[in-house]
Amino acid sequence: MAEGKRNPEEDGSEHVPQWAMAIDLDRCTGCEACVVACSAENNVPTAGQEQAAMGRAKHWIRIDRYYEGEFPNIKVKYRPVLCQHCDNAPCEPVCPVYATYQNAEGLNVQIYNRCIGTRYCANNCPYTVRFFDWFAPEWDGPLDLQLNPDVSIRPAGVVEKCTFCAHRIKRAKLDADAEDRDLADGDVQPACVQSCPAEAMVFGDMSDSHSKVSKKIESGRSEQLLSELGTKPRVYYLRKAD
Amino acid sequence: MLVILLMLVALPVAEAQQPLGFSHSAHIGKARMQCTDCHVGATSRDQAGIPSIRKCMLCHQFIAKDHPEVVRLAEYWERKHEVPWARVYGFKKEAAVQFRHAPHARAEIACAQCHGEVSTMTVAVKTVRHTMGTCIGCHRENKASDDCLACHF
Amino acid sequence: MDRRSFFKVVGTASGGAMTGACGKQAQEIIPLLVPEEEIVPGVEAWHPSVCQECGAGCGTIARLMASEREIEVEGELVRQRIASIKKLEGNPLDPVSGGRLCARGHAALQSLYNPDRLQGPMKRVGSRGEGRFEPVSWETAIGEVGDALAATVNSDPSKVLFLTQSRATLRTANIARFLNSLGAPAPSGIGVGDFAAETEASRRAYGWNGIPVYEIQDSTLLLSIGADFLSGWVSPVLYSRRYGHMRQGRRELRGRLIHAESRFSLTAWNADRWLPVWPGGELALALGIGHVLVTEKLAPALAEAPQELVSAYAETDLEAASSDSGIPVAAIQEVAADLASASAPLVLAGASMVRRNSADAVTAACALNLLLGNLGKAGGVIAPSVSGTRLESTRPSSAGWVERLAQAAVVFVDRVNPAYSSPSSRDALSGAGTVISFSSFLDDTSLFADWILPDHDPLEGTALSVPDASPVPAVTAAAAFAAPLYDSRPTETLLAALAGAAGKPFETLEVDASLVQLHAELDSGAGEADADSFVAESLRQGGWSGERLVHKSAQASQLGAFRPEGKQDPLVFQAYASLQFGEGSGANRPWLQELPDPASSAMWGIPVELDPGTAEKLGVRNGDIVQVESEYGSLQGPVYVNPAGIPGVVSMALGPGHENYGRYASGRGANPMKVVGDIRDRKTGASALGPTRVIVSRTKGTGRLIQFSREDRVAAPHRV
Amino acid sequence: MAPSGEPTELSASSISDDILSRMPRASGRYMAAIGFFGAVVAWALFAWGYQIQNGFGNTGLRRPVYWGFYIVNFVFWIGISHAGTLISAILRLTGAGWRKPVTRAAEAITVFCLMIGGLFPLIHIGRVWYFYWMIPYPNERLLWPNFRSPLFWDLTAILTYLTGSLIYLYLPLIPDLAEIAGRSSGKKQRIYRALSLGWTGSDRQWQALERAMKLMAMAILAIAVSVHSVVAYDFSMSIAPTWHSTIFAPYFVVGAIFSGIAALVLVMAALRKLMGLEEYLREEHFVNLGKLLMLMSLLWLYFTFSEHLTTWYGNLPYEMQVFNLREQGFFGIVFWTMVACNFAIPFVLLGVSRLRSIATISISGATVLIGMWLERFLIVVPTLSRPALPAAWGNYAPSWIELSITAGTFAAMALLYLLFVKAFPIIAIWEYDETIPAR
Repeated sequence: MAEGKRNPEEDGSEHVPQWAMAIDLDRCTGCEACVVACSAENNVPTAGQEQAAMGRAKHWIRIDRYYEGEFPNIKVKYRPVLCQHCDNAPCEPVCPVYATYQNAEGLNVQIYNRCIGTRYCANNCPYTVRFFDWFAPEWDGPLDLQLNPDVSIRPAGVVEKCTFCAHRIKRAKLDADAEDRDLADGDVQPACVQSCPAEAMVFGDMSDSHSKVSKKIESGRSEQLLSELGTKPRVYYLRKAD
Repeated sequence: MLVILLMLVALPVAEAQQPLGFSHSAHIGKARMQCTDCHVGATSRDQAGIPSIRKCMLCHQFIAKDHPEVVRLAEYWERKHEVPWARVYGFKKEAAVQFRHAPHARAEIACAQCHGEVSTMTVAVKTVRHTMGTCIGCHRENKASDDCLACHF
Repeated sequence: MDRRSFFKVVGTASGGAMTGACGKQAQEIIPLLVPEEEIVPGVEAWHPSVCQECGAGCGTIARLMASEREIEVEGELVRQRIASIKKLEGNPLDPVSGGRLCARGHAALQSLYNPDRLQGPMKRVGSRGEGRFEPVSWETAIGEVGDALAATVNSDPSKVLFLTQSRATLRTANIARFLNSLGAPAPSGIGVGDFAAETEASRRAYGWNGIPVYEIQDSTLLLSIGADFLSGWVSPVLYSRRYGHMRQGRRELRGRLIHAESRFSLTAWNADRWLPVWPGGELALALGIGHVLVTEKLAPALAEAPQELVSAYAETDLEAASSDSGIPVAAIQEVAADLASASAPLVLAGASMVRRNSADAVTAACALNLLLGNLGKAGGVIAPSVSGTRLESTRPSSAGWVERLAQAAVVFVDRVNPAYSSPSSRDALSGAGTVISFSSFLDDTSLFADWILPDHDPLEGTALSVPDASPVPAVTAAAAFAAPLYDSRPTETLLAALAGAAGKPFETLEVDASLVQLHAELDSGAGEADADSFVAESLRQGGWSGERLVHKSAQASQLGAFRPEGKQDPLVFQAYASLQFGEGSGANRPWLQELPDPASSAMWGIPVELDPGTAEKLGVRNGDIVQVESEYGSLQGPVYVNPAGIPGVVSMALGPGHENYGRYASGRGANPMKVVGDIRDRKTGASALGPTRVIVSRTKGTGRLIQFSREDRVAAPHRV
Repeated sequence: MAPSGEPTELSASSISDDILSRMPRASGRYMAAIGFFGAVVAWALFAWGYQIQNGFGNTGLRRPVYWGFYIVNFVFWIGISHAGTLISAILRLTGAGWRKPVTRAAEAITVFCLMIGGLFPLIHIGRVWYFYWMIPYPNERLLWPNFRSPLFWDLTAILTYLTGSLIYLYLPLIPDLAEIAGRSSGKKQRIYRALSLGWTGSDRQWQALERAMKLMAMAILAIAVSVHSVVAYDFSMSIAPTWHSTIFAPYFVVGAIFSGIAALVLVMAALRKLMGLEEYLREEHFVNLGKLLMLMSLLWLYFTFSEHLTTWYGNLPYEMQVFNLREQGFFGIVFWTMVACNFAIPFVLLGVSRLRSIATISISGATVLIGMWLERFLIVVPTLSRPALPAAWGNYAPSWIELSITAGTFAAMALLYLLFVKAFPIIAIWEYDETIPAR
């Protein structure tokens, strides 16, 4: 029975997972594997030299790094920054057409085809993780053979950002449905989490207290980025333990 | 004025021009085939799929070889070409719709609900408008998700 | 992708290699020869593969789905449905990658689908270096190259020079067989990242064959000297996984990391303490630490250590070691004391940046583990994989290839780019006899080739390799699963054809046969399986891995004498293999070009890294163009003032400065090897990356530094 | 009689004659001006088309400065629009007699500025062809705009304001239109007759007009204040550093009136010179407006001071990043230029009575317009350049597209005004009539 699907009538209601991510900064090495994995998974176009110089490069996940101190007592502080999928997201209320909102599973959703490109959300995101599509994306053939059919290619004039690999969540749910079972912890792994060589990232359902991500969040080292702004991010960072 | 407006709304979408006069009614009605015999993915995969010419030729090597359309089919087969079927239903790229067949089949949505009574058609004709209104109406009726993310990602 | 679903898809979709369907058989819409089940639209299939971006040999899995491409067949544009690779991921069954993958590994896809790939064999029509080629047929190419080869082999087979990577793979084994049948000398492994110093040190210090494997996940204090093991050294994915475990994988136990390197590398980022060693001072530092451990009797295994070693450490002058390495005496003493007091100390030794004395430096550092009694114990250092030794023995060495190049009558160039990595070899290349390149790209070296006979992309061919470092004996193997995009040929097959044409036929060792051999070698390791099912199972899982390594202690060590080296005066220049471009081959992948450089956040170009003091003296800021000049050559590039730069040390990553390497890399920046010059490790002959004395001057130019994040400092009250 | 400003020596009918005779003819000079401004506007339209066709990336906008010149211009033009209606309404409601030659010029400014300013949200968005998604209309998808978004409030407020302003401009035009109709013939007469909505000048009509004007004046005041408050909310509702300020709404309203008066002064000076309205637009009008301008300058200074003082004293790191950027380097120069333009220059020119003249008041108007544009620039760009996480900091420079469109809007303003003064009397004739006791 443990393998089988929960009966919604027995436990009252369908369980709605609450997706969250924990990033252990003590494990993270800053190797940027996640950055490339994300671009590959999500059809994030490269801007090219000219546009990159204009500040139009897109990285749904990036490594922010800051040097502290002076040589030789110098340290570098760094962390991967992606859409924090805030429970209290500043980007959401400002969109005039509801192109961005938080869904029942706690994902901060960006609906590309609804977006009219006011870029208000991008301004209001304190993490600056939203990217505008300045041009229609192009790939020099045959690089386009790599494009992931599970992820829509964003047209010019809309805002895009990390989705927590919503298409993978969808896929995992459909697979589970097809096999008539519940989603198990670890069934859903966003591309960044999956690639992370130091295994610094964990993704899962934070409403399930037994999930790996819940345990990380409750490890005592967890904190949220810019928590003082009250955005209530779904991405938890575990402090370096030094 | 109103008449023109109504005509514009009611104007059927231009029919896809098919390279061969394939008759759905002959296959489903007369030959008693199932939709999934050819569109094998319709109930189990993301995409229903258009059968390869190999599948056509499995039968038509033997059956109705003299039918003019089958003769034309055999010409493609001789040249080792697939039949360049034209798409009848589909979403525009900018709609960013990620449609999956399998969950709809699991929810026991009949093929005809979205594709019309294809069994009575010859060449498939678009009879159901696939607009967001169509989708969301059905979703709400069946208490399926009306989260935008259910389809757009 | 978890294990269960991995088995599920691999079980249904793998096994058969896809054949046919190259350009010529393309049909309108769908080529009939592709089995229908392989490319059902919207259905994914995962196939095991081997990453060949570096020698780590990570097992990967490739996600195959249907795609369409337009190609021209007999002047007609047709659509062709093909199975294309959508994504690469680590193979969860692989002991090296463990289902993880680094940035370069992901970007291997952009080599496969690179728009600048060569689509068929070509013959040079212009002069060497001019880059004018015309397409030829494979038959012509094989015939003519075979004739040239036959002439040389019949007169003086020693004039055949084969340049390839220094890796333990089935490919190098086949190259060895090819050369063997010709009676020609063994292939030369060239380029950065062949880890010759590590291999040599392993032999000298431990008596082992191959690069040692460090059990850092179980150590409590890790001292790494010279090895940037988190971003490119030997097996970055494996060591990153182990690093993560060392930090947070154990209950109540967090390992510490002290890192000594002449650059604030990614490993230095992560270190609790960074020892900024003067370039070339790694040997002095290792000897200094050894000196303290020995003279202050701190070393726990002093008694067991070889006398030769103990006296070498004892004779070291600590003051001199300190001044040569640039590390204060007090710091050396502290580190030694830390090592002595830690419950599981480990010294990880390497030469991410090869120096003139790297073999000595790595040996002296490796030998610290002898003092600590670290061999063959948990959290210590273990011998490399015992299986696959047959392949391991084919690892090409790097000695003497430059000298031979000038005299060579036939030169084969396989997956290396000497014109880039050793710019001084250009003259020899243009003077050499027949030069045959197997490159998929018109790169710096192919420009000098008479024939370019493009190989399959690594993702299109078969592969079998022994990982440079693996926790357990392992080989990674892959059958071909993606139809080749172009009219390329696998080099192994081509070599057999060429040898045949030259009248010296040999039989290529295939992956299957090689696995059968492995099965035969493993008397118990393979279990009950027969050879056929062993091969099938290995190909389905992406390779074979055995039980945990038997911990092995040192065999007879032959340390030899260490030759410390005085500190060169500033400014000195060093090149390094970067996280994104490796030894430079990653430069034609747009993802990697747009990947912010970890230190400088630079995209689409690599800056010259200066320390703040030097920058201030020169009056330059980020983006200003400087000229860097050594006795070997000069370059101009934009400055990045690295807040953690060692005063007087100028650093620059490899990757920029390809004269010809496709649209994304050509003519972008300057090649740091031009300034480094042709300097080598004295013991191994491996290309060194510095230090080279330079003069840096300011030019009038500015503004060529493109950064993703320009801000690298934060105001004090700010929390980030 | 108080210095109410009307040329008392002229009779009503001669005032009508005089004003109407000053409406420009289609002379060569007039047509050249129309052609010039028309060309600039056409160029700007081309630039906009280019941006739509070839991608938004042709602008200078970039991450993280997602809003740039377009939003600056939007706020600037919506600000100026307050010239108008607001000033004329205040003056009308307070019964300031000197308003009479000023009101229509002011009301026209409002309408044109709103038309121009209202275009900027369209120019600014990435997919202008879906602009209508912001409008609540029933649809089969059951999708609605987001009523919580300040941009939606903007749309509502601006459309309301534009409608109100048009009515407010139109109502007092009615008697004048009838007057023109009475003096012309043929097609022209028919047009003006139709436009005058059957105005006969009966007492009932006068009373109705008076009542409507009073009502509209009160309504427009409220709307005007709300419009610029909503524009301020675009910023202050966000959590971007220094935007999230409680005084932004009044600050913006004050700034809007300030720039509105400045624009009015400039427009009046131009009309006076070009149309020879020296007898109507006399020095006292300018002096009165100058005094208002001075008052607003002080108010502006007070708000600016309060805003900056609290930011600086509060010393919140995210805000200080923006503050420091704004007071130093390039933005520092812009900042002090703004202070000079908005305060120092006008204060000297207007405050020292010896210096006060039509010329100096006009100069003050010009500097205030420049200063207020810079103020909006300093509000929009530095904040966006310094988001909370320093790794995302960036900068911004406009491309030829933004510059062209910006230039085009100024040309559009001139063009619309030129066309307006050709078609309608720029001074409300009947307001003079009304004051003639004989009537």
